[in-house]
Amino acid sequence: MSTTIILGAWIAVFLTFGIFSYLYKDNPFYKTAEHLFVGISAGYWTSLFFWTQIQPNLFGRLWPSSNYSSDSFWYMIYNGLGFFYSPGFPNGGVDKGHEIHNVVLGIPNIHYLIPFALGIMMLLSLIPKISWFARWGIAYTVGMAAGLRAYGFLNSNVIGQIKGTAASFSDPNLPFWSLTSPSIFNSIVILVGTITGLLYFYFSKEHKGILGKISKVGIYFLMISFGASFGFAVMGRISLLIGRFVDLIKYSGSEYYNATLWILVAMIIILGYDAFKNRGNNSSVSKDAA
Amino acid sequence: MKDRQFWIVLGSLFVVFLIYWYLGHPMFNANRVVMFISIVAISATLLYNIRMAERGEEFYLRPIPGLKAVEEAVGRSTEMGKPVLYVPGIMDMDQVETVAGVIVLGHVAKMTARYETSLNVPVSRSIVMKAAREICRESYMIEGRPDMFHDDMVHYLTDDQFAYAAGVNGIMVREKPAACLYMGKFYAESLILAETGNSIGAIQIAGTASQAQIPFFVTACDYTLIGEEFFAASAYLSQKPELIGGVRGQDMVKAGVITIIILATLFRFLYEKWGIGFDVVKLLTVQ
Amino acid sequence: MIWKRQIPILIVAVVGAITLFGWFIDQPDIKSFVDDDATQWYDILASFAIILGALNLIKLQFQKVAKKKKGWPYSLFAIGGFFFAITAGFFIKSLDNTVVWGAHVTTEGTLSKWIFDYMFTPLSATMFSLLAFFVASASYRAFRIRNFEATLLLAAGIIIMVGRVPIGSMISSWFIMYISVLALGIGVNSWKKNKMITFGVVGIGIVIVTIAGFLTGWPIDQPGIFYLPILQEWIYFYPNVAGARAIMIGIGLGIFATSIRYILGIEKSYIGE
Amino acid sequence: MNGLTELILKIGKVDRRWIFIVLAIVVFIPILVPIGMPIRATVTTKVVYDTIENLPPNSNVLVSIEYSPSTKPENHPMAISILRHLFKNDHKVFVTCLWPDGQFMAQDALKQVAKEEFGKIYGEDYVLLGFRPGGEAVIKGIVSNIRKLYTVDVNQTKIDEIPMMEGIYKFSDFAFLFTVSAGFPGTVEWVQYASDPTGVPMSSGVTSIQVNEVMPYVQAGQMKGLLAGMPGAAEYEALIGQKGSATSGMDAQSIAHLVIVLFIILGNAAFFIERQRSRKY
Repeated sequence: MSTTIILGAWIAVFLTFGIFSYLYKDNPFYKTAEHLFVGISAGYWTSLFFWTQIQPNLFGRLWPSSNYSSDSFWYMIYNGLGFFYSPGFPNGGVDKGHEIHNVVLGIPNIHYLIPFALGIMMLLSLIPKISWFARWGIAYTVGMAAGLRAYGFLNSNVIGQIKGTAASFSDPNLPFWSLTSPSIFNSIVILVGTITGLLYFYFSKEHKGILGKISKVGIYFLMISFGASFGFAVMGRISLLIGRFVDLIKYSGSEYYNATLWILVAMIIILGYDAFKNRGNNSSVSKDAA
Repeated sequence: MKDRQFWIVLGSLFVVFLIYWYLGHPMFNANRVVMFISIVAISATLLYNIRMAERGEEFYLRPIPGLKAVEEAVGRSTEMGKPVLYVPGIMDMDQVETVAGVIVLGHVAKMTARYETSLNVPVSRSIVMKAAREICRESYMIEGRPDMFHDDMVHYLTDDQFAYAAGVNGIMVREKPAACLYMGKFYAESLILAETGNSIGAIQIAGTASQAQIPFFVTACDYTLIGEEFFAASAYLSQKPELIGGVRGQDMVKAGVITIIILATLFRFLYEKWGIGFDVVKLLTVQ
Repeated sequence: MIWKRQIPILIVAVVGAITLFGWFIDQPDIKSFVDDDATQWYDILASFAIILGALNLIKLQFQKVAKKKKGWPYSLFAIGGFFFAITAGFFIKSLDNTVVWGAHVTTEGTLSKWIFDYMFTPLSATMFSLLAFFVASASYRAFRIRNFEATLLLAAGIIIMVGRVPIGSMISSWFIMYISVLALGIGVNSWKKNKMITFGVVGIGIVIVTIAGFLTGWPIDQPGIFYLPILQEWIYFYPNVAGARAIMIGIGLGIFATSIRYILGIEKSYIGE
Repeated sequence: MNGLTELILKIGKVDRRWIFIVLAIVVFIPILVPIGMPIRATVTTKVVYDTIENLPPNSNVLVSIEYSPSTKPENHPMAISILRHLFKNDHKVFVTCLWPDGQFMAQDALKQVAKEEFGKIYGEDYVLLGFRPGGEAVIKGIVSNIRKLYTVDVNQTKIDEIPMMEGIYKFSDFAFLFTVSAGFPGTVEWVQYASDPTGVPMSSGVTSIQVNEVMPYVQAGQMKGLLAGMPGAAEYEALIGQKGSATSGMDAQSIAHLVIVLFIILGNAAFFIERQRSRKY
């Protein structure tokens, strides 16, 4: 078991207990772990998104190695960038196997200058005075997302569901009553539940008389659906806790020098001493603030 | 024929499409025509209602029970001389739910101005703070109590989900508000807030469209605006034509969806049983 | 004004319309532009947006340290963590240096993978598992049967929670029948408020269940409606789907309407109006 | 009777950290001392098993990984069981990821199943194309032309140098899609932008919290069955006859659920008693 893995195990256990200590109260261990989390995830996203999209699919198209010619102006810029950061801009161009389209003024895939420019503007928007620079890039993503989602949600979440609700009642060997396999009773339950549920969200008419009764039935179906998602949510949370305990047990093994035991005891002692030291003041506030 | 201009444009678009269709509809993916027609039909319904609302046409929107509960809650906190806590969710203004949460905040601010109750609005995004301050100042102005409004009524805590929940919990335990209102987009921290609010005995009213959090709010809060009720409430309060027209348009489309479900079941039965009519399932399968 | 407002709205309208009607266009090179290039631009801009978000977050931490705001020493951890992850991502690939740049972000044995395994994973996994504790304490202190709807919700939730796990299949359906007779008794009691009727209902109920049990030899999973695993499967496959479908259609129409309002320039919340 | 009501009320006022400790113990002990309760497969899990079992021999299957370490206990056993089933039936497995850290999860699963357990050859039996940002736009790119999106795989080798990528140009060249998902982008987006528009059959393994959002697709036939949360993963492990971490977690899951249900009942008992008392005074 190499030292980096053992060191890693000890850090993992410390961070796990650091976050769990929040259950006791908001304390320095928790604040340290939480801020480390914020910092590491920010740095980790930045490097991952650069190496999986911007470098291969943007620079890979603008400066492909197949078009490399050291005297062209465009590749001079590239070599300049390479001087600043050679791993990202290896000399001889980026070789990611992109096809080359519309080369203009020696610039391959020139239309990819547009996302490149919008992207740079987004980064520049960090400067408060020109924070509106980000709006063009965000507008592109909002526009495209609207076009994708308008079709996707209408097709799968509306028309697809209409098709699913309009069940077939003509199939002769469909039993009238059966719990876990398709049956006429179950198709009626789906039909009635969907229609009454939709009518609950009808706002143009007062929910009185027949519409009132129908929407009452509708809210019952909605409540059963919320109950199911409540049950599933609790189930999911418990599974995640089980996963954490399994990891902690693994790291309590002797090959990790019983990391879990030592760190747990150390934290309890420190927090216990701290609670003992200032047990007089504001203990009531901290108790419930967790 | 209320909106002549609308019907003329729609009619001419329809004619142009018919001509294009009979010319062999080049470059058009024919087996998605059902989707094309439904997109155009629904967009036309929405646009028609928005235009009617802009013209000042009176639309009836049924009273939203949750809003009455909000008034009672603010009234109760006035009697008890305790503040009202308002949490506009943890996301930014690009989320439609946060925008709705800020609109409802404007309505609550009018009430706290009228009843002279103190209002506390902790936020987790800087843009939300600006928008929330703007709308509160305006509400206090309209109620003729600009003197009661002070900037740190709306204050920024942190961007991080759990640190924000811990901060709001601290406010609840210290100030013991009589009413806690949660209106906006929420994730897992909804449970932490609702549970602490419950433990200090406050009236709790929530409004969100985040499907996974609605069950927790329904069980832990006294009243919950569920999904579209939350959007309808904000449209109703904002009196903005495009929002009220939008709610009205969606109602019409919902009525259409229900009719289509019933007709589709009928046609499917007729087609599969006696071969009358056409195969509705194939029509509704768009690839 | 034009740059800050009109041009973003124009971009949303043009890009939105092209993408929306791109679903219907069959002409090869327009289709290839809409489906491939426009999509690639979206992916590139999404990457820039995430990087902008990360840098914004760190800018806040820097300001907190610069202005010595409350709790600023912890921001040093955030900044330290950020630069540690950046060095692993851009400068120091790994100790044995055999990995190609680009693959180093995920290959075994690199510094990035070490940070992922021993810092990022424990932090994000533990943050999520905290919720199990809050669900437990909330289930005692907050989940109340306030009205009939909340009762339906909690009943469905409990049936699913117990029915879906192995222990549920060990609870006999007869045990559940007895409990439902008692529950019926409580319901009748709070409705009729008459002790005699309640005892009558509960007594008859127990007698019927016991006789039926003797006749059929107490099979653990018959009748199905009272056997938890079967009952929970029926609940989450039929009434639950009906309710979820009503919500899904409602939200689907809502998102369609908002997207159309974006494309038509009626909705401008994304530029903070 | 009075002593009991006092006890219930007292529990209500107890500091919530006692409840945290009770839950920790109740989850910790069954992990150390497994009880091994029988696991019974539900219909939705069986449909997934039958769909994969009836796939024509060595068809091209796309497996997409969209989860992160924060939901690994629920999703990872699904990915491992599905990969075991696919490799047992000698299918060609192509793996993509829509979540950045999904790439690590895919790497761990493939190393354990493809390399160590089945000794499959990278580039001929399985390939890891890796992560691309962009959410639903990535799915649209895969549907129209996968080679414009993935010009290199995760080890930066060019696509046309990988033998099994022969004849793979777009989504409809795959016979089946299985996605392991924990949120956005995930199963919903794969149904909306890939399976519905092309008709390629798909199935999915989701975290428990997402089950409700996805069930209408299963009932409407837009998806072929579903693995729902850790119980779904444990059932699939039982179906392929290879126990894993999901099965071992089920005992702790069962007892924890009973304790939570007990808390809900006790909490409401205290609520009724208090309401009775407040009405009297």
